[in-house]
Amino acid sequence: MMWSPLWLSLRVALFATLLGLATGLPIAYILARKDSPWVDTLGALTNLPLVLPPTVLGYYLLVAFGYNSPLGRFLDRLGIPLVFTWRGAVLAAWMVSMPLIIQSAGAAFAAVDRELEDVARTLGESEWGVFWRVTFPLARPGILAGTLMAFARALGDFGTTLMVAGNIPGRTQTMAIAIYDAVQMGDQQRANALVLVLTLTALAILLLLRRLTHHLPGGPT
Amino acid sequence: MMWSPLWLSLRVALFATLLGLATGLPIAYILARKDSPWVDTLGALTNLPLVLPPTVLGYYLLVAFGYNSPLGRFLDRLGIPLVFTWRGAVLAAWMVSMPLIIQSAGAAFAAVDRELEDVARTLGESEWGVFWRVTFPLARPGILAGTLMAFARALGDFGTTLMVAGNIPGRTQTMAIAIYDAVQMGDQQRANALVLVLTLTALAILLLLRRLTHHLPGGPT
Amino acid sequence: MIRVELHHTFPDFTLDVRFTTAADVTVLFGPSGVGKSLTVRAIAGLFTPHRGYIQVEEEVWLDTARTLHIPPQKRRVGYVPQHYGLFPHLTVGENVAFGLRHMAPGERQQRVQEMLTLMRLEGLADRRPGELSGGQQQRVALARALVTQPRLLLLDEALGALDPVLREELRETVRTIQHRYRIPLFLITHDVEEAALLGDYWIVFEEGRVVQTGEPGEIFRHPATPHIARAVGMRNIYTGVVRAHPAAGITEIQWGATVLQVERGDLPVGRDVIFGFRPEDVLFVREDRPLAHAHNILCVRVDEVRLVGTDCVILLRTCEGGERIHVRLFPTVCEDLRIRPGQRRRILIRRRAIHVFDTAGHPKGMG
Amino acid sequence: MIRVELHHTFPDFTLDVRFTTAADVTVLFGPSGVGKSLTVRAIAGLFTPHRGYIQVEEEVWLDTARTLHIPPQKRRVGYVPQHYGLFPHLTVGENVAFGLRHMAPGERQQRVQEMLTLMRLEGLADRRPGELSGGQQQRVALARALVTQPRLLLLDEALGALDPVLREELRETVRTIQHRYRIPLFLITHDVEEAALLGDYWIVFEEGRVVQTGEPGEIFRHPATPHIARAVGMRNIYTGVVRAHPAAGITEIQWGATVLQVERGDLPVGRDVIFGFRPEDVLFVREDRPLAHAHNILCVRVDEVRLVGTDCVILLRTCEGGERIHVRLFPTVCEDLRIRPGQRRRILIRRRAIHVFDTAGHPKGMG
Amino acid sequence: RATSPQEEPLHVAAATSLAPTMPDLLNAFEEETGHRAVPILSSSGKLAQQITNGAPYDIFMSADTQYVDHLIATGYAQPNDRTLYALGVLVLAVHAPDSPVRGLPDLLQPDVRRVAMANPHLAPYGRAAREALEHTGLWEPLQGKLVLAETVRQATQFVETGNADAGLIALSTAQDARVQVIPIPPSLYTPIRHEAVILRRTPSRAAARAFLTFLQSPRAQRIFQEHGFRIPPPTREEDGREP
Ligand SMILES: Nc1ncnc2c1ncn2[C@@H]1O[C@H](COP(=O)(O)OP(=O)(O)OP(=O)(O)O)[C@@H](O)[C@H]1O
Ligand SMILES: Nc1ncnc2c1ncn2[C@@H]1O[C@H](COP(=O)(O)OP(=O)(O)OP(=O)(O)O)[C@@H](O)[C@H]1O
Ligand SMILES: [Mg+2]
Ligand SMILES: [Mg+2]
Repeated sequence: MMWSPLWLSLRVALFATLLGLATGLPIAYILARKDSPWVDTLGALTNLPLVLPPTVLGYYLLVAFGYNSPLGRFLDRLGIPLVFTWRGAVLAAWMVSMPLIIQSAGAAFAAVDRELEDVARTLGESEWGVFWRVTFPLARPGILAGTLMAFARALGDFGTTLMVAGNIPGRTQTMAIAIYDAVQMGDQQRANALVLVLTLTALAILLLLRRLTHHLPGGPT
Repeated sequence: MMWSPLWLSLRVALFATLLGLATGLPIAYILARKDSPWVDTLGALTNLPLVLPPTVLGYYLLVAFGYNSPLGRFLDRLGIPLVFTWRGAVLAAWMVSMPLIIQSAGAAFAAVDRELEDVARTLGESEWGVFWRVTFPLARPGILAGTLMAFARALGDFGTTLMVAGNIPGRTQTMAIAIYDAVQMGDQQRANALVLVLTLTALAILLLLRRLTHHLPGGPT
Repeated sequence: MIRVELHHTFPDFTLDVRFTTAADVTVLFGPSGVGKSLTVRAIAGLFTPHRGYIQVEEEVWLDTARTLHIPPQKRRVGYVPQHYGLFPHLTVGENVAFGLRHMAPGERQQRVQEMLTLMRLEGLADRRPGELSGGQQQRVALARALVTQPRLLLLDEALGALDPVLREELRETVRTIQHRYRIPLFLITHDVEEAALLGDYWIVFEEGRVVQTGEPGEIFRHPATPHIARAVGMRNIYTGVVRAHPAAGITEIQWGATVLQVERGDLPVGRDVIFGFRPEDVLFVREDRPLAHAHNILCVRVDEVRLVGTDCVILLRTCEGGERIHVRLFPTVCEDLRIRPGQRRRILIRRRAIHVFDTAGHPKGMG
Repeated sequence: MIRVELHHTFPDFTLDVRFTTAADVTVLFGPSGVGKSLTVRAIAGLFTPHRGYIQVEEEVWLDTARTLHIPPQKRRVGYVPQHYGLFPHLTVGENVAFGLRHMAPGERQQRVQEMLTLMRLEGLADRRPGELSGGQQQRVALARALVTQPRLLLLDEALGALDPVLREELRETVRTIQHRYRIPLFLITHDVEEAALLGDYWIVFEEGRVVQTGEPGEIFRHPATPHIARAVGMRNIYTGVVRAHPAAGITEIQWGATVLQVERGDLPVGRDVIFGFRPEDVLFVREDRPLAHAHNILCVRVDEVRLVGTDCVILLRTCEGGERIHVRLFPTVCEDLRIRPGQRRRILIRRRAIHVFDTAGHPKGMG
Repeated sequence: RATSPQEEPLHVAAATSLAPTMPDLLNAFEEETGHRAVPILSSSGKLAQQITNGAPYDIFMSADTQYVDHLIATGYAQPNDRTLYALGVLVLAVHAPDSPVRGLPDLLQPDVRRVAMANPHLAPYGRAAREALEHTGLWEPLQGKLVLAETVRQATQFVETGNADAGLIALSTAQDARVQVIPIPPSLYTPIRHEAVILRRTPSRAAARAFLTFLQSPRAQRIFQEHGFRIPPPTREEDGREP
């Protein structure tokens, strides 16, 4: 009753963070490198999921990806419905955490010395390779900070997830929802126990991630 | 009925962000500069407000600062009760948004060239001055990204605020809560209007902030 | 054969450069902020001018008229920027191996090792650039550029921060590699000696334009402007007026109270001229020997005798007019001649040692 | 009077430095990675060694024995690091004004303006460092350090990236300011000429230690090690064996098939010695004149004659043994002597021009 | 009976299931008594937690009796200050007009993939829905289809947006949603007793009393009925007071 939500939470947060990186890094890169009013507006827009109350964001997602929407029906026909599944929880967590990756990574990309990228180009490295072998590792501290925040936020999301994924014990009940339940039921002991498990797990993972990347090439030495 | 929550939201978000900067920047600086397991743990701990579901965080804040706690009673006697006042909303928004400042600013501080700080020292600048005249402006893009995220998050916070400050129209009803209310009442039109106002305001402010700091010394040129 | 034409306008700087070189080592020479680095970056493909044309052997790398722009990746140039541009997140070994990723690991390892040895960087392969001294950093940057066997090597002040012994060795190394693989080399340097030693062909910049090109010996002998003259060590530069033509191909210049003969026949009488001679082209006339001829002998007073490194530098003033003249001798010669401050001596400046500038007007930065 | 004692161990480098200087301009000289920058940073208070003592005039700035450490803010040194350390977020004017914040705005403005003019940076006050050329950046860094009228000026290769004319002017400027305000100056440079021209006192580093101190002339004449010798241009360095003492204060050294006399009296017969002489101390003997004496005359073959900038460099080999000898002459002398590759000539190396090193063992980096 | 306009309005903490009802109710209250009142909407559980931590509310309109019991037991309210004002009505709601669902047993049809209801641990309507399903023997078979929402309002949104094919929700929330309503016999679940209570800390006891009285007035009862509640018969109310 305690471990199933924990595993689900970790899985959801992991997928959401990976998805956030996959989508957020390209956006962050564009934000950092292109200087135009349009790009600035895009940058501000990416903050919007932070501004909307999670339940409201969840409601919009529900409408957009639900069974009444063409998109939702299409996904359903593909056999990967989103709402009321753990994938829905990933969608929700992804939406609320991606802005954190975009902003952090964007600032980090902007700070990378362009001359180093130039040198890599003269060494024959493709633009793709320049990104992965120079820009990315140099921006790593900022990206890491963003990733840690996104992971934490994804772990902790509750309002959006509940709206999109519902609360199906064993299927979509994440740790955050379980804690909420316990608190609302007045089961303070259980709530405290769950909070303890969640925070300790989160702490351990955050510390581990930080340690790991510290000792990678490119980490602070 | 629409403007009062908006102003309240802006005021709360502004105070929360300022408070977040005041408390988050020193922590970020320490995180970036001291290398020890303790500091690393502190760094991971600062992410915790992100991990906890907002309502649960709000519940803990309510218990800690409520009238049943010594702290709450003390604040009440001083004439500055927190819970169920707009100050409580600030407290809530501050808690959920500060981690974003800490992480972003921390990564930015870590990336500042120490040699420049050294040069400033030889030019007679005190440690305080070195921070404000060199470290801070050089870390500004990262700090700005964190501040924008924090402001957006503070604007959008709902779960924590609702718990700590209640939903008292004209007193603690922020925009996020008003939107939630409208959705609860099934008044979708009003909800959409409120969302539009909130997002447009947020967009305008985020863009303005970005533009302003762009043209400050130290901004990207 | 490399042909470069660049035109670009910044708000307060205009680059307008045009040159062709077929030399093994081409030196870009000139004051600070005149566009040398920009030119090199354009050749590397890292800076695209508003208008321009770059051709290397048969290949056209840039032709803005045809909107042709070969990306830097395809140009295969070795580029060492002014601050070396080492990757701070990679070790020395990884930095050097950066451009060899398509090579088999074993071969790559071997090539890197060879290059590290050649550059005297053995034992530093696992350090990060931040843990190296300035000179070590510079050698890593050189190694990284050379190891890929580029078609063209562009060094932006890449030999500056080295101690003389190492620099000399590295010069030899660069020359050797350059000869072995026949890689044309572009070198930006402020060190005249280095430019003279390494450069086969000089391109001299001033304020965004090329003001002189040629072999270094030619530029040393016939600098196009007083500024170039001073840069290549022609310290004695003055203004005078053409006085007469005592013989064919000989011109007399009135210089204050003195008259000097120069080997020129094309200067109209009355024309203001700027002329100069090198400090080592001044000869002291022995008082005990008869004079072979009477012209270009000047009476001077010795102001100061300084031992500057491997040279003896003597500051003189002409007896009439008090014009200052710099003389450079070997320390041993200096001692032999027993030159002491306060003495009155006679000097000879040979006719063919005096260079008359074709530029008119006031000599810039005149000594 | 400045006294410096530093001891610090890194995993693979040990700094162990001890010197005293009272000179106006002290030059730190030596190969790459030997601790020059570290020493300067320690003087600035930016690097605290494990053990150390630093005293400037009456003030003690560092005494690890008494855990005394005056912070850099209180030391009032002007520091220009190797890559200039300009504040990228400030304009040139703001960079220069950085250390003057406690001054009235009007006065500050004036001081900054004066300094910008002095450094030939007029018109650049509103640019950002990123928009400057390398040499312009360097002058801004110098201006920023000088404008605060520091007690001590520390320049870590601060005159490197300048063109010769500007560098010479800046040297003069530095010297002027240094004289006017009597600011002692520490200078790291790899340029021997610059070190000789500006430095009153040299501190020569090797591998983290001080291996020689003294006036530059002394170091040029009597370098302590073959490495220093090469750095100061003594290109001809060889090994030999002490053979005999033909007279008091004269020693004969067997050098391959040749015998050379040197002015030393303290070398035991049979001892292996390293000796050297400068390329400009080799004299060509005119075949048409009688010899004044018979010793130290060598038969040589001319290998190569090169015009290198302001010098004529001649490479010779001894007729017996084939040892390589570098000779440096002024181009005019070179022409007068009509030296051509392939000739067989005779040279004279004067006794007192030959320096015998006191170090034993194999000469490092021998030519 | 009129009070000065600058008097603090009554703060009425109300369960979210009352959200659509509150504007009408409070307007009527003001018309009748001259007292102004503002609603504070949240789930009953959250409101109770806030009250025990000092929330400055005057009245608590719960969707349940349990939280009221708790507040009285812990001294935040007095037993005489409570009143039963309405009974909640549980209905079956479907999204599509052409839905084959006519009653609870139809939920087992394979076309019905998801059934929304409020979390029985948190919401009174959730508890009622569970009881109704248990009584009809559908609780176990429906397990794989049930989606639990935080509040009954959210469950309604699930149906309204078509993400759930059917839902067991409150009539009060179903009324102004675009759903088809199918009644559920009230005998299938324990009555959902909406109780209100005056909070002891209130500085406006008189107005609060007036509000409680107003809740029993015909006009108030009409408003509740209009919004999908049932009016408790007076006798049943007495029964309910003594468990
Ligand atoms: N992005 C830019 N915006 C404006 N001006 C620029 C920019 N980049 C370069 N410049 C100007 O172009 C001129 C040439 O710069 P460049 O770096 O090529 O000089 P340089 O000849 O290499 O000088 P140095 O020897 O000092 O390195 C300088 O005056 C510089 O101020
Ligand atoms: N943080 C560090 N960790 C390890 N080794 C270091 C560190 N800092 C400096 N060193 C080592 O100390 C030595 C001296 O460095 P320093 O920068 O003083 O050299 P330098 O004499 O200034 O050389 P250069 O002329 O090339 O600038 C170098 O070998 C360098 O590798
Ligand atoms: Mg340059
Ligand atoms: Mg150094």
